[in-house]
Amino acid sequence: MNHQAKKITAEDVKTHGLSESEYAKILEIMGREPNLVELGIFSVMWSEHCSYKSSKKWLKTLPTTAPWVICGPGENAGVIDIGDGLAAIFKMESHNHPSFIEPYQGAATGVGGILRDVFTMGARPIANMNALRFGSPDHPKTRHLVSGVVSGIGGYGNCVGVPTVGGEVNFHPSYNGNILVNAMTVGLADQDKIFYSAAAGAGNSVVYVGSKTGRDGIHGATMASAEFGADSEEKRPTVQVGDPFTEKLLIEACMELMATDAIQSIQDMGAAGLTSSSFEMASKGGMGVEIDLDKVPQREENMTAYEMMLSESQERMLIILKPGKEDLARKIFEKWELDFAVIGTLTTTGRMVLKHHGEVVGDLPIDPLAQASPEYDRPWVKTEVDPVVKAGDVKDIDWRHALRNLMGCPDIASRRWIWEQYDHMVMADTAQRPGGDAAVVRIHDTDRALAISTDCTPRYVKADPFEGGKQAVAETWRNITAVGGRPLAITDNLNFGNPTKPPIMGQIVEAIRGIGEACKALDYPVISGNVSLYNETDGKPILPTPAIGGVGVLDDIDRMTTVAFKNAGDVVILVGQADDAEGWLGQSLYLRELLSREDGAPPPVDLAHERRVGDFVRGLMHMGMITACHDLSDGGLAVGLAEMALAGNLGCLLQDPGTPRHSRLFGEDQGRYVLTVKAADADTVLAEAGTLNVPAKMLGVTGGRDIVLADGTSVEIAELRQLHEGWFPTYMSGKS
Amino acid sequence: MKAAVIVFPGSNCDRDIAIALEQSMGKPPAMVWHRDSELPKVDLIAVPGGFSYGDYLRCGAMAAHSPIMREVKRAAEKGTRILGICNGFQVITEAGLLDGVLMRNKDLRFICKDVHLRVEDAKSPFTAGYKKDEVIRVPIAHAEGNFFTDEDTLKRIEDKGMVAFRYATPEGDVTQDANPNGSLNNIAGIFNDKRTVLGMMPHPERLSDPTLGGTDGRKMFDGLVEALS
Amino acid sequence: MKARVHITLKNGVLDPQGKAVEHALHGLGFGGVSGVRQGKFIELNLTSTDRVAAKKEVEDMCRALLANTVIENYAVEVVD
Amino acid sequence: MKARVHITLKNGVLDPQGKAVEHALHGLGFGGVSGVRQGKFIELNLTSTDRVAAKKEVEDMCRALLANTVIENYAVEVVD
Ligand SMILES: Nc1ncnc2c1ncn2[C@@H]1O[C@H](COP(=O)(O)OP(=O)(O)O)[C@@H](O)[C@H]1O
Ligand SMILES: [Mg+2]
Repeated sequence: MNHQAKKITAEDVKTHGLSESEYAKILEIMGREPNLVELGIFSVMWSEHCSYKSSKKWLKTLPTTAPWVICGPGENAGVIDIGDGLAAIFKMESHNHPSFIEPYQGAATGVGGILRDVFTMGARPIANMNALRFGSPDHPKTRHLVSGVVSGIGGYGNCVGVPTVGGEVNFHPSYNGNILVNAMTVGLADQDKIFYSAAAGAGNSVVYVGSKTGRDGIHGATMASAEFGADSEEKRPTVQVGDPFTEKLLIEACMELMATDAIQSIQDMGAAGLTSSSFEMASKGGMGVEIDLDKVPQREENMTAYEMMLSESQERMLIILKPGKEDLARKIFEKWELDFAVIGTLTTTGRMVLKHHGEVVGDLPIDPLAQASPEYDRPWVKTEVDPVVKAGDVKDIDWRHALRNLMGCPDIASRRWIWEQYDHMVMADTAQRPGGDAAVVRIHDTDRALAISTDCTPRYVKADPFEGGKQAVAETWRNITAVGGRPLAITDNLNFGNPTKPPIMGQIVEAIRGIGEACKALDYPVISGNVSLYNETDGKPILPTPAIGGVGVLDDIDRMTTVAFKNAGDVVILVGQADDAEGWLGQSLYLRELLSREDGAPPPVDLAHERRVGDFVRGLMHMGMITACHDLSDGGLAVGLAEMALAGNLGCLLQDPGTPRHSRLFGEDQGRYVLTVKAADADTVLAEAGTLNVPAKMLGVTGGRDIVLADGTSVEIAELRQLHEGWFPTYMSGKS
Repeated sequence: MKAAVIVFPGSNCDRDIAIALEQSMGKPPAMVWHRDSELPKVDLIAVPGGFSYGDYLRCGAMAAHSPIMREVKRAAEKGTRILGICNGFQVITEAGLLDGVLMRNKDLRFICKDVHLRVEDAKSPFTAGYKKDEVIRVPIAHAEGNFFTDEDTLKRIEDKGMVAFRYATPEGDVTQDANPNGSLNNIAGIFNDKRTVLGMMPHPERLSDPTLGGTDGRKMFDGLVEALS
Repeated sequence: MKARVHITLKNGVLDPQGKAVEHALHGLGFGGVSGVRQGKFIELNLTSTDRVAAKKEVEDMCRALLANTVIENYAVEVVD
Repeated sequence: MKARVHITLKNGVLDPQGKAVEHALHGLGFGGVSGVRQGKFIELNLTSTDRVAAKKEVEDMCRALLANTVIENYAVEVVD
């Protein structure tokens, strides 16, 4: 088809996901009718995925600075100073729709994409994380999706040789038709070797490296911005296949080139491939660009300009070289057996000019297109929060029964079945493997380390988006603290339904407000992120899921703490719980798993308290006072203690938890940790807490093979282990 | 001792093994790029883990046919010690330096976890740092480590004492439950008949540092250095 | 009754394995090779004695499990 | 000239993938299936124009790389 000659119809505009008013704006900017290539470019640049048109207004309110932030949102990934001249570079990104359509390749290419976002900035990727949400375990598709997604993440990450060190998994029927696959990469770079994407230098070569371009994933970016419906089958050809081997070569080749002085700027080709990468580079640098599409390495014959500009073939990068560096760069990419082609030059025209077969097939103004990219202030309504659930109104079930039940429930059961499929040790720096509160990865060649955690409790966000947003941030902060880390910054991945519906838009607005509030209070800014909207199937939205990925630093890896009970006779201390708190059961797993209730206001997060308690705990660790530490989240105190006992294969003897017993044991109050300390240190720790106004209370002592309460009732660790470890393998074997 | 590490496109444990070797040797090994046709004169050649050529087709197959492997085979003939770990084991097996093949794990999944190994033979330089029947803890990380061969070859391997390590319980019992991948006779690592070549699926280089949770792997490198210096 | 199933990647779908094999073949001196594509070949036995029913059954298996129809095609032959 | 190569496991060689597929098929209700064996199917183009020479060349490729003759058989067909 001759794309230039074709006249644009209303139908074309619609299939490109553009509204009438957006098309009117296009006509105004172009001063004429666009051709199909140009329309395609507008459509991807103005898609929700690339333009953030529904969320931009609210994202701007997030705190993004701190003395240690080197680069906040806006680049391929965020950058923080972690001391010693080093920087941590990280980001999280979703691959939800592709993973639902083809779980293995969808998840795999999600990992590939986030890796490129990070190494394009000069960082060697050192850790991957994955935050996953699946439908109900009973849904006929769930098992297949879990299996495909997990093997896809492993298949890609294991092959490129970056350890996948942690993540999170939830199951809920709201994800039955729309799973969430959020992948995060953390990289390490020298602060003086960070690469950005703004193009500069008229006449500089625009270079294409990596794999050849095929017809993969055309319209992927617009698909990521569209709701699923009955016709989603038709969108299938947009699935891309990942090639982790080529990615590994691309990482090595880019690292080698980055060590020279050849690169002016660099950017990966992510969603909307060549279009968004070239456009963004030129736009950021205030440059023009001229591309000769005949030079683009092509995998298939007779590719059109439209296809080349919109292809989402994987494992490709765009580089602006400094003058005269072409030969040096070419040699490196040839050594790594990758494609290398000079496909264009930078100009001063401020326009993007595309040539194909000697003809101009597209000519667009860059600045006006970028600046006119739509920004909506969509109508929104606040979620009405349920009344607080009183413990007295909730049935008190025998704690032993409740604990057994919770330890083996899908949201708490051990994720070992997953993480054993991920190489979490390659690169020989994984100091804390999956299974603890945060992953800890040593900073190579030093005694320092990064602590990384991803968290979100979607049921809280649904019940109260503001508190839920706060909670997601606070939980990562707490998890990093629990291993001894100083939390520094976060990346977020905001997964929501259709923003044109006011209640959904309300969730977005309020969750962002909550996230922002928590970031401010905890000095824990947002440095990168991603928004994924329209996560709905046939009009039914997912639980609002703003996944947060937090990164912190441990200045001395020898002070790292783990959840495992260590020695019999250690004293168990609960910190952060006020004595008069009866325990928060609203939105708890106790309520949901044992009483099938998903109601009530979620536990509120007192950020000043959060910070005071966390700083106290971290301080104790620096003093070498703590033998084990675990923050309390899903399932509350009883589940937290059971997890510590399982990890250490050591029981504990507990004092009377007080009444009401069920809410004290299973309430999900925030800002709490369980610690163990040597018996001789217990008084010092309690006194120190008193001085700092941190509630702290002795719970009991470690020892034995059971968890025993003062009244003599007990549960065997061995039994809990079977339930906790058993659920996933049994479920996945299809026998449950 | 002098050592070299072969680097293929897709190798990803090359740095890890180099660090472990350096820790024991006191100096770094030579890193040899797969397209080099010359090997430095060394006492030990390590073929590292990873996904050489993506492990497409069959694990290790394409690397086994690369030019550098001709040199490695020549060195092996002259008695240079060769250590293949994980993908390296697959590569040297495909190259014909060891018997058998490494097939898909019995439950088809990639497995990354610590396993226990019983040291079956401590007389080689590779195992000189261990005692016979000692149980060590070392991680595995592979999807294709299921050792297989025909009955006659298996008999020969066993009769000649060519098994270096077997998957075992922490107490040292060789049981089906302790076998993570379906390998025949729980074989985790084997020698050639002269004990100059060792291939093993587990990664000793990953537990050679207390910060990473164990040091049982380090004894292999210390033992090599002592035996080959 | 026996069946043979060929599972191949759809046209236009990237085949990283085929690409790497082709590259390796060139390295080994087989310069005249191009367009290498790698697929799967599955053989199986069936209790069914009806050719037509057998073929249909295997095609059902392909859709349910053997092939990933998002990116793969399948072809079934019943032999006996 | 085009060639098609079938690579199959030798008799007696354990086939974990085939076994797993068979198991999964039973789980899906395809009870009458047995003896599932999974192999590879490789298609490639050749510049050679001589059928006999082409076949020999591909057989050389099989021995050199495509098959592991310790456990696998190969069969080459030249089509055009
Ligand atoms: N998808 C996953 N991949 C790898 N590790 C995971 C995954 N999901 C959970 N984990 C690990 O399991 C452990 C428990 O997870 P989670 O219950 O979410 O922890 P927490 O409540 O402390 O945030 C953590 O160490 C986490 O990293
Ligand atoms: Mg935690």
